[in-house]
Amino acid sequence: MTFNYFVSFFFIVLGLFCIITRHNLFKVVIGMSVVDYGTNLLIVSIGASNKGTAPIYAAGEIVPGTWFVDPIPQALTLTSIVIGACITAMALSLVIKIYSKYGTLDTREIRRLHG
Amino acid sequence: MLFDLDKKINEAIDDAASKSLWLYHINAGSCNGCDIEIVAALTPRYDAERLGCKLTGSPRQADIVLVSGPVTLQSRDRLIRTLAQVPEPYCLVTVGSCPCSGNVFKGSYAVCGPVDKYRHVDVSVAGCTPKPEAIMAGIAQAAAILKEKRKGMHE
Amino acid sequence: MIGFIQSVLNILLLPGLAFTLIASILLAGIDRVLVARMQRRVGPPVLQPLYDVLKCLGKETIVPRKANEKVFLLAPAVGLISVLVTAMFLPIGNVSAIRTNADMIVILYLLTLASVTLIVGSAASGSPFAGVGLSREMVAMISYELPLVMVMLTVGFVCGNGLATFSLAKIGAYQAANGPLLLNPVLWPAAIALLFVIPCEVGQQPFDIDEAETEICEGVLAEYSGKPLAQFKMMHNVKMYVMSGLFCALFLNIQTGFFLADILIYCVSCVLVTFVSMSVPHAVTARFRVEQVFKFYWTVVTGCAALSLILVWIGL
Amino acid sequence: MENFPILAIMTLFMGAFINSLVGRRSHKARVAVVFTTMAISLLLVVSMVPAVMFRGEIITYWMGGWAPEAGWAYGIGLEVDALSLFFGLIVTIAVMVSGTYSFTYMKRDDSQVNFYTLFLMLAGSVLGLVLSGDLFNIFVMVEIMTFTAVALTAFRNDTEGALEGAFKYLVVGSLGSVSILTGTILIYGCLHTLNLAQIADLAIHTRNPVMVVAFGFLFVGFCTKAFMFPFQPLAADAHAVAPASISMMISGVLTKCGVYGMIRLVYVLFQNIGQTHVQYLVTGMGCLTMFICVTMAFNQHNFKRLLAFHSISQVGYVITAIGLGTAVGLGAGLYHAINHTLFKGLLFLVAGAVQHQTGTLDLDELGGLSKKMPKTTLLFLIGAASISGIPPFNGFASKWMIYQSIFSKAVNTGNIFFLLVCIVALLTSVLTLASFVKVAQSVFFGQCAVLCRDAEECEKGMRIPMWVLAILCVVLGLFPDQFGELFLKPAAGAAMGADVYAAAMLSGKAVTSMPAIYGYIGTWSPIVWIVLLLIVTAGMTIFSVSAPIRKPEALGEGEVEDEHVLPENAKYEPFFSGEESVHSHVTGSDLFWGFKENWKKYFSFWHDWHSGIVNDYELYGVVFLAAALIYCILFI
Repeated sequence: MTFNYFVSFFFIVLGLFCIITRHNLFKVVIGMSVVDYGTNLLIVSIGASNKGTAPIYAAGEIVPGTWFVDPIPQALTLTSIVIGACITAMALSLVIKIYSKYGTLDTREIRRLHG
Repeated sequence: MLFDLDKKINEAIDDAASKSLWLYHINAGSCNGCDIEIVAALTPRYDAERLGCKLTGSPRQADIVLVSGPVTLQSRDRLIRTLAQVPEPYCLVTVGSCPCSGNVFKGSYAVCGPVDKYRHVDVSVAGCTPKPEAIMAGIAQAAAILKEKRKGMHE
Repeated sequence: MIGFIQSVLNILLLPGLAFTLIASILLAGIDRVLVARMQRRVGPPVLQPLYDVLKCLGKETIVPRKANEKVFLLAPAVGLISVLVTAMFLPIGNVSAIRTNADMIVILYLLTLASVTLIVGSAASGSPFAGVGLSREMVAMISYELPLVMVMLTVGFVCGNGLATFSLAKIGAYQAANGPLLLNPVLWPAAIALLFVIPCEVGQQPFDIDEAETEICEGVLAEYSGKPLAQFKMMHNVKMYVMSGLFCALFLNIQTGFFLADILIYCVSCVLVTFVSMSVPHAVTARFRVEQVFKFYWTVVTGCAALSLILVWIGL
Repeated sequence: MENFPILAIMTLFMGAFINSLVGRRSHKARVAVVFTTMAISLLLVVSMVPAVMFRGEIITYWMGGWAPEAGWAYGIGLEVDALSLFFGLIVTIAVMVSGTYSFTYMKRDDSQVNFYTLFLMLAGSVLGLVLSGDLFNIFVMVEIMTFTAVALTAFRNDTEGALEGAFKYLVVGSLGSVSILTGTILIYGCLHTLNLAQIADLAIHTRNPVMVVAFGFLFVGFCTKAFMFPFQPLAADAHAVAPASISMMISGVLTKCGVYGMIRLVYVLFQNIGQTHVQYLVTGMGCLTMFICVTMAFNQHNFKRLLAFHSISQVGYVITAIGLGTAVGLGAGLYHAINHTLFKGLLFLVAGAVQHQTGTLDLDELGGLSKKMPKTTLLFLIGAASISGIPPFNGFASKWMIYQSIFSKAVNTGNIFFLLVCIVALLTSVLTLASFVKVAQSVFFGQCAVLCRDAEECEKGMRIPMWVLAILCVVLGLFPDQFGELFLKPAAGAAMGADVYAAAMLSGKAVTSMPAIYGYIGTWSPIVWIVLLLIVTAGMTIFSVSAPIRKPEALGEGEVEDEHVLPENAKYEPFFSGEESVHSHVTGSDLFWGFKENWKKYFSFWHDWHSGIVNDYELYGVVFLAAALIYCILFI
């Protein structure tokens, strides 16, 4: 299970690194979604366990001793994925408008509000 | 008002009008001879503060306006404009003979006449650079005139 | 009922209105005479500030076209009132007109209010000289506010023995118990800092960068004449009395048994403080430039105040 | 009474939905729907006040009826105690006022239906965040709030830099949201519960490093939402370009959600405000923000950007007061929070009115508006006086309580750190006053600028909300004790009593205990003081002496303030040392020369620090995240 944690934190760091260093707006948006994927992986892997099965059973059919995977983080991941998608959609629409207005995608030139 | 308090206050103010004289100096194109003398009158040696005099920077706070210089063409409008901005009651004191008669510059194309043409002059201190004592005497006379003007205002 | 009459009398007469007005005019007159004597000249009569104010009351008031008339006429009145109300908090001996347990913060804010009315009034007068003047007044306020606050915290901490106090009554009681604070060597830097703050707060000669006649034609008061000007001049005098009274309350609060002696000692110490903090710099130094004022206050004066604050904090 | 919280939140979301259906038809229909929605939610929240605030009950509501079994909460719950209701009040009042303001302010804009839909969703999500009792629910509401705030900031996408400001807010705001999510999940990993009350119970016993890292992540997340130190450029950009009613919402309400989250985190969830290191962290952040933002506001040229920096520095005050850990400090912080929403909202609405009438917000081009817009000037003066802490107004009362709490904390603990905080706080209030003098001189007073020649007073529809805020400012300033008794004491008590909070949520009814320790040391009873002022004013005016007041006769119809006045009748022209009075308005940029001269290096450093590049802001955010985590791991 610790391997999942390493991968998820790797993804988060990678995403942040991409946002910080890339000067193209699209790459910044991609970086944001990579950070989101990292967190989603973290959420899922917290609830998971190797021996566990899906927590779906008909009434009265519980065989004692079966391991269930914790369902709540999976529900949280769903919400987080939906939110990640909306944020990416919003960011991309803003990037399109910015391009039409500023004529460039380079973050170093889009700095009218500074100082 | 009750036992004519306002009469007493007005008398006190008329009296104060002659004791606190704030000078404002306008240089209407003078050769700075009179300007140095005016400032000399304010220095510790002649000490115009004895009479309650103080140099102010703005005509809005002037009681006595000292004018020096023969009102050259350039300074004519500025002189009239500044004199218009001084609040009543105030005295106009001309220092030196240039403002009151034009001195050696009389009749020149660039000089437009004595200050008297533009506003009634209350006290004229004669002399080409009058001595500080003469200026002080002029200011003392202006103080008395100020008291009359102030009394005339509220009758 | 007697208590109520006593407090009304306190407010109206003794440490309140009447005493403040008379004391401030006399103090300003004595200050001008002392400066004159130091320059070996005769100097004006002692009642000269009274004549100045009365003369200004007698002149007509011109409201410039570009001025915002209501604020232009209201600002001086509010300024004078806030300074008069500040004077109510100052104790003579242990009697003061208004007594709360956070006097110092209220005094700090009322003095700020007085400067703000000066600034708003000059902003409303719409003249460029006033614009420059008000920015200089604001710079002066920023520069003297820091040391003033530090000195107040130091004195509050010393007299609070454990729980810091902001009330002048407790400070008076502490000084009555173990001698005026001026004798306590740890507080000397704080006293020096406050002495430096007083001329800039009042706007006295070396630090009157906001009313510099020669540079910006009476800066803040460029457009004022007549009654508002009289109120601002009166505010200037009362501020002089208030600041020296504040110094006496903080450092020189000598309380003998009966009230008359207190008043006498209070007046003498006020004149002494005025002489040291306002007359001597006025006669000795020329006017500071704007950034010199700021640098001087934030390095030298704040250093003194911080020194005594730290010494007190260490628990000396 | 049970389901009032969920009703309040749902009316706002339902209003957003109905508005997008009905709103297209006509302006009147839109106004009707939006106004009724806001009014209903305000009424619901206010009707909860007697029960929660005065009687101290805690209202709990479980979504879908999933009440906790055997003390283990697995459903999503809403919990309304005095603290969340206090913030609920702030939110609903601010929403009501900015909603009515935007009816007239946004009249000229197109696609207003979307504006009001987003506006109601923003209001619903903010109210949801404040009333919810579940950590992941808070995260979802934070997301909706950020999402709608970004959309509303970029609403007028033709204004200079609107899209850019919205994009930056979205990118760096999502860093904050990600850290809140990570913190929530790490807590879930340790305690296997998401309910605030349950976490409050279990968090004290479990002291493992994962919880500390979770605390670090949540702290950074809420710092982002409250625009603390490294995130303040976001607020500056977002406010400067958003429409006025939205910048009032962002500065008045969104920052309060960050503050609310901080209080919940430090007082209720982890209850580690007692540790001095946590106090250093929170108060240090507040102090840093306070000072840097005030100095940044000094040389701004845009009116709203200056107000934005001020709003963040006032939030810095609130966070400093909360970080002290004492009941008085928390009470003072809450009091300043509501005051800040009121006077900052008023100032932003005034800025909106100025922009609506003159079309620009540049301090150097405006001037002399007081003659053209006298009522707005009066409103501005009330707002500016309250923010800079002038006595009779509310800013003074709460700032004074903050100084008192900081100073008494410094004295009780004998810790020099809090003494420096007190000095920085007092200094910041003077600098706040300085920059509002600058705004007053360059926008309202001084000579009339060319742009402002034909500006006239804004419509009544905009002025009524402003007057509501101004009256609230004055009322709260005059009665600090009564307000303290009724609202601050229960709210502070609720925050300090985390165990009561937990008991109420899990095992039914419980009453919050009023902390007697909430001592409000002394008062100066402003009423006596005001009466004194009136007496003396009357005295001054009676003393009339026969000296006339000369005023220039008002300009006749069609007469223009011509510049060329003959020398003879120049009596009322400003004194120009004799010259003709040319238009020379001393504007913002050339004020305070002395102060800026000495601190040139400091000002230029911070001017370059706010470079306006998205990557830099993200870098500052990530560096702060790393530093906060390291600090937490080492010290807490």
